[in-house]
Amino acid sequence: MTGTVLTTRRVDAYHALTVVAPGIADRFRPGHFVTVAAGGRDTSMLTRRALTVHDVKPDYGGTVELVFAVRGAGTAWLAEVKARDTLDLVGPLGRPFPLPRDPCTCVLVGGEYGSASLFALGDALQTRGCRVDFVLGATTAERVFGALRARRMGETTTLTTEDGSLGMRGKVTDVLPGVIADARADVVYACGPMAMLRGVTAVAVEFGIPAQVAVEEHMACGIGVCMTCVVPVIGEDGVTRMLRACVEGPVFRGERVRFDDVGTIPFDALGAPGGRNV
Amino acid sequence: MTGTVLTTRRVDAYHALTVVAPGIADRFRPGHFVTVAAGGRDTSMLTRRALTVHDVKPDYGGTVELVFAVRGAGTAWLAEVKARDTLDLVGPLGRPFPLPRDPCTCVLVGGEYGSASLFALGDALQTRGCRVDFVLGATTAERVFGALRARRMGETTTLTTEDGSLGMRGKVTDVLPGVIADARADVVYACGPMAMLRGVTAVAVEFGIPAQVAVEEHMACGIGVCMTCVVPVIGEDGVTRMLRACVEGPVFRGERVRFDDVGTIPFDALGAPGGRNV
Amino acid sequence: MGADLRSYLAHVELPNPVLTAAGCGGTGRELAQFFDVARLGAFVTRSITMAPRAGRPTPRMAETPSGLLNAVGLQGPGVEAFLERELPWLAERGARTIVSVGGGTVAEFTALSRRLADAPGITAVEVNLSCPNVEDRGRMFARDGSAAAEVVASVRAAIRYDVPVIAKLSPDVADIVAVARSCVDGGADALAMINTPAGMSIDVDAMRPTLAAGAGGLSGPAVRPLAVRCVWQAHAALPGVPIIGMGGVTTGRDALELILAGACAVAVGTATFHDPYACPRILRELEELLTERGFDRLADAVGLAHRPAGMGPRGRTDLEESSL
Amino acid sequence: MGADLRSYLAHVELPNPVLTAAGCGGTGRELAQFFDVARLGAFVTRSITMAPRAGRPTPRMAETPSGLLNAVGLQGPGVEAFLERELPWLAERGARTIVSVGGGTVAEFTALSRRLADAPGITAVEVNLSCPNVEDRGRMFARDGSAAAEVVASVRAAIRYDVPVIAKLSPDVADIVAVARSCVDGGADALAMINTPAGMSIDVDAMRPTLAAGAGGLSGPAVRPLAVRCVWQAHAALPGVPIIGMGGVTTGRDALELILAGACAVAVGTATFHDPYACPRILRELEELLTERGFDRLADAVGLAHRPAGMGPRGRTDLEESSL
Ligand SMILES: Cc1cc2nc3c(=O)[nH]c(=O)nc-3n(C[C@H](O)[C@H](O)[C@H](O)COP(=O)(O)OP(=O)(O)OC[C@H]3O[C@@H](n4cnc5c(N)ncnc54)[C@H](O)[C@@H]3O)c2cc1C
Ligand SMILES: Cc1cc2nc3c(=O)[nH]c(=O)nc-3n(C[C@H](O)[C@H](O)[C@H](O)COP(=O)(O)OP(=O)(O)OC[C@H]3O[C@@H](n4cnc5c(N)ncnc54)[C@H](O)[C@@H]3O)c2cc1C
Ligand SMILES: Cc1cc2nc3c(=O)[nH]c(=O)nc-3n(C[C@H](O)[C@H](O)[C@H](O)COP(=O)(O)O)c2cc1C
Ligand SMILES: Cc1cc2nc3c(=O)[nH]c(=O)nc-3n(C[C@H](O)[C@H](O)[C@H](O)COP(=O)(O)O)c2cc1C
Ligand code: FES
Ligand code: FES
Repeated sequence: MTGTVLTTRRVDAYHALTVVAPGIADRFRPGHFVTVAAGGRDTSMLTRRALTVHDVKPDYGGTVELVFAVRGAGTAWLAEVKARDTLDLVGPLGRPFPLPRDPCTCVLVGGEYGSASLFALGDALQTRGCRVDFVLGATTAERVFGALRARRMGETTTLTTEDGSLGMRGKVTDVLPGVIADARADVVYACGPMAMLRGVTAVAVEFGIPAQVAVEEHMACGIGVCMTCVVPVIGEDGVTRMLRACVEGPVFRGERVRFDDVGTIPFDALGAPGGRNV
Repeated sequence: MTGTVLTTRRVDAYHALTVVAPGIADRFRPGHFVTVAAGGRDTSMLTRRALTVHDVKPDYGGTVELVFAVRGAGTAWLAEVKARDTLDLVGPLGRPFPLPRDPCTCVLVGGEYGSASLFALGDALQTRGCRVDFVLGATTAERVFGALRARRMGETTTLTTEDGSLGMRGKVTDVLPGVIADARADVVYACGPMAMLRGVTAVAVEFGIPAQVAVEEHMACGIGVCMTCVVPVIGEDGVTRMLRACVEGPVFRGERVRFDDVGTIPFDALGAPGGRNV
Repeated sequence: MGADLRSYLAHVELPNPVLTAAGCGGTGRELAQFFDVARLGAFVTRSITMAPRAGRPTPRMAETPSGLLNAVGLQGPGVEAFLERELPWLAERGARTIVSVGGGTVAEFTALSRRLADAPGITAVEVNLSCPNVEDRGRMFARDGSAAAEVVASVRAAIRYDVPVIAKLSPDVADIVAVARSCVDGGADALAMINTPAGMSIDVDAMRPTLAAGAGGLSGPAVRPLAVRCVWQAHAALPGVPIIGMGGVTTGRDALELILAGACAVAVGTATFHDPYACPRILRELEELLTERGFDRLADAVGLAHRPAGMGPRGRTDLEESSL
Repeated sequence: MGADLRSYLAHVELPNPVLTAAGCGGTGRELAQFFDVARLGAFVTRSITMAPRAGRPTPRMAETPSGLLNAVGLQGPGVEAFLERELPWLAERGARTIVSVGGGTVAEFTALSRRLADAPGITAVEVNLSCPNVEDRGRMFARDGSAAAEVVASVRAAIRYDVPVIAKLSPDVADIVAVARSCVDGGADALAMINTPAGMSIDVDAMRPTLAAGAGGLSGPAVRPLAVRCVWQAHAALPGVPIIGMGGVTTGRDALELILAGACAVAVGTATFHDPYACPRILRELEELLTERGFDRLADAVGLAHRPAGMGPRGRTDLEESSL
């Protein structure tokens, strides 16, 4: 699963890599992610880095584009990758965004690099005849990803930045109710930081419409075997379980994710300590 | 102590790197070595690799040339270094070859990449009016390093390979007595595998002339602080001590090195177990 | 013709020596997308507990130099769900299954073992002794030879005689051989080592432990030297006891290192997180290395590095190391 | 204005918290070519023994993933030569010297300490408890709390009351806190941790152990999670006892990690092999990190990661952690 890097570029605060990976491009659906090996041979970094697939193109049998911010050593290494280098990828991984059966109106909300996963989704929705409206936000202008593309693609596009350097000053959740109301939206899709997903879900619940959110938790494997990426999610049966974001997510129904309890084991979760367990 | 790589090339079985390192080139004397950090940032390889300085040139303020064979992960990494990359070097290290005060006749013996350290030495000796003869050997032709240069520089040059693919079939020690006798040599200088150094020393002892040998032991620091690179050496006082090849060597008087006991603690060494020690 | 790769855990024959490490192969289904789990020497389950367990809060992982810290806390659905949904699937797929068991008291281990006793399709039971003993202020069983032996004996008593019981040990004890010996005396048919030593990482920006649980278990190549040492010591002291070696195996060379130290089988954990195909790849690499070195049988390589200095590379073969 | 970097080992003040680790700074002369050893918080010697020692045969080192195995075997010239040639040189250079001592019996530690008792220029004595106890089948003192305490008490009794005695511990025990507590009860004024856990590497081509000695001690970033955990546990249990943290420190961030876990000083070993300037570089990096985080005093950062969840980043400062 090694692919050759075709192009690298900077997009504001982000780095973008296009990699030839037909096996991944073929099976891609919006919301999928891949994991990338960082550091090369003899590296001291053992775990792969999860990155959402931003785009796939048919060139060279199939390419995937990844967009990322430098955070620690792994993404710093990735930022130095050059065209013609090879990259070791595993994917596509995760459960993609579910698409509505019938045409409807969808608001797509992205925070920071989270917007990256929304354009392929927007395409797929529009192909099915859906109306798509975008709300993209970040702390500051150069961290808002994909504003231009959103403007071309969306019925409306609303931008927010916390410092007011682009669009409205504030958070996506400040403008979301207005957008939902104006568009008479049927569903919200969101990808971004946990705090944003919680806020978006709260708004959707208020409007009584479903939210499909793609969560982010620390992942060691990305393929469902290590159990490190769990999130408390309420099942159909009303029971909270610690579900793996990598295989049971990253996309969950927002109302089912217990955002307030992320980073804890809710006392009423299946198998929570204090029950009749070990 | 980072230097920019100027050129990389293959020389038969070896790789050669020229690195801009004025601070090292300035202080270089024949027999010095440097240590190189392998693997780059975030590498899992903690220890530097010791490499003899083959040559220094005044270009760009001072360059050093290193010649090496790929052995394990570190040298494999070094073999992939490209021009304009930076390399992290420490040096010059070790005690260089002592030069005779008065002009005399010197036989320079090199095994495998060990020859690399002999040409700068030959230059220095010739500058002092010494006669220089070379004996270079290896297992096979492409592992004999520097035959051409030896031929240009040496009064005579004798080559040996174990498979007979270049020069005489056999080992350097097979031809050395003849070369010493013909040249009426006053001193032998040698660099190469331990077994060769032992043989060369035995020949020199037979002729009653001194041998200056540069030994190789596993090194973790190269600067004298870790005590991993020790060799049993007999002191002026007749007492055997475990001396550090990196700072007390790598050049020792051959007769003083207890080659048969390398890889052991001779029972009569200072502080050997079984004495009155801990 | 490749070497004969069969490996024996007591009298149980495995077709090859490469296993998943407990807790690192999910339920088996996840890996089956990448390779056929029946190609493993055996599939080792995560540690199964009596009741469902939600595990520890997140973050549960932290990367360290050549290592991984984890604090998953044995999340799992409990033994009933395991027997209903996981074990049958593994059996169907033709995988040999080694069931890892975890508990907080001897009584719990006993109950769990009884529940497993009649289940079909169990190749061996591995006892995860790195569980906190709730009756001894949370001290791990593996840290105390007699507590470990008691657990092993209770499992051994409950499990059918022809199903080997494997004691899985931690390296962070003063004397691994003493603990290993206690476990064998307690009835262990084989040993598995090493489980993860306790480690910790602190986020210097947040100025707090990186893991929600504070401490975690360290795995990956960083701990391989500890694993090799433990396997070596246990094999030297107890040459007749089969050892499953693990800790930082990422290549066939790493697997061979543990085998030469005395392991007759090798488990792969953290490496699978990086390379889902790690197990079959390592098996292939190991086979090549054995063939290159002229081994006809894996068994001839087991513990070979113990041969006295001066003996040739194959000096050990006539010692019947293979009779494990 | 940078932070106040002074560090205290009991009542002894060090100008900064960065030390060399025992056995990793030679005699001091070797490092002096690269930087002024008086700039160190203190120079820690290799472990000095009564008689000269030739150490172990070569190879003495093996590289492992993010780690280094060594089996040097305390090579050194013995205490007489040390007092004659090494200590005076360090004193002349203005270095504060912590003398590490090693021995095989309590009597030997006693004799060695007596010999050191009158020597001028000793800032503290560090007791290397990872020495094999020849009277207990070579078991390391550090593996047994009471043996460790006995050694510490014997050294404490011989050394002048105003020279702190530091007990240096190994991580490969079941309960580091128990050993630490024994040492403190035995009279240790401070703790140093961690010494190298026992590890091993096998050359899969030669099919023999890579080190001539077979096993060796594992150091470097690979062991840092063990070091952080040990420091954390010891600081939690014995908050008043100064701890010198070490194990895989290669950057200021690594040093800060140990400090946040509870170390009031940090020693640098293996990193110096890679970067001869490691100690002064790490000190500089640490100072920057402290300043960035708004610390006025190093002491305020010591053990800060222990503050209860929910407290702000500086929640610990009023606990007088600095009174160490
Ligand atoms: C499903 C998913 C999709 C993602 N998509 C993107 C994307 O498109 N663009 C982007 O910039 N980032 C994305 N992230 C976050 C990205 O994975 C982390 O920023 C990255 O792993 C950090 O690695 P590092 O080496 O820079 O940091 P380090 O702190 O050095 O990472 C150390 C370890 O922690 C893990 N880790 C640290 N932070 C995170 C995190 N937030 N999520 C998961 N693992 C983490 C790393 O994988 C690594 O194993 C995604 C995360 C997930 C889970
Ligand atoms: C003074 C001196 C000068 C040298 N000059 C040259 C030279 O000019 N050209 C050349 O090709 N080689 C030279 N060597 C040998 C060279 O250092 C080793 O080949 C190299 O370190 C192997 O590194 P590796 O990563 O390829 O092997 P690995 O086996 O991965 O190395 C593992 C560790 O062992 C050490 N090590 C392994 N073999 C040796 C060895 N023979 N000597 C010292 N350390 C070793 C490495 O430094 C590293 O720390 C010299 C050695 C010494 C001591
Ligand atoms: C995420 C994770 C979960 C683990 N879960 C278990 C477990 O449930 N039971 C157990 O005995 N060991 C468990 N282990 C330990 C491994 O089985 C193995 O002993 C250890 O990780 C060393 O091997 P490695 O370096 O190949 O990962 C776990 C390890 C990891 C990394
Ligand atoms: C080559 C070498 C020699 C050592 N010698 C000693 C010693 O003489 N006495 C001692 O107490 N510790 C000794 N140590 C252990 C170190 O002082 C330190 O505890 C350990 O290496 C962990 O720190 P590090 O990872 O920074 O190297 C030695 C370590 C190495 C690598
Ligand atoms: S990342 Fe391993 S289970 Fe999700
Ligand atoms: S290599 Fe460290 S002392 Fe010689």
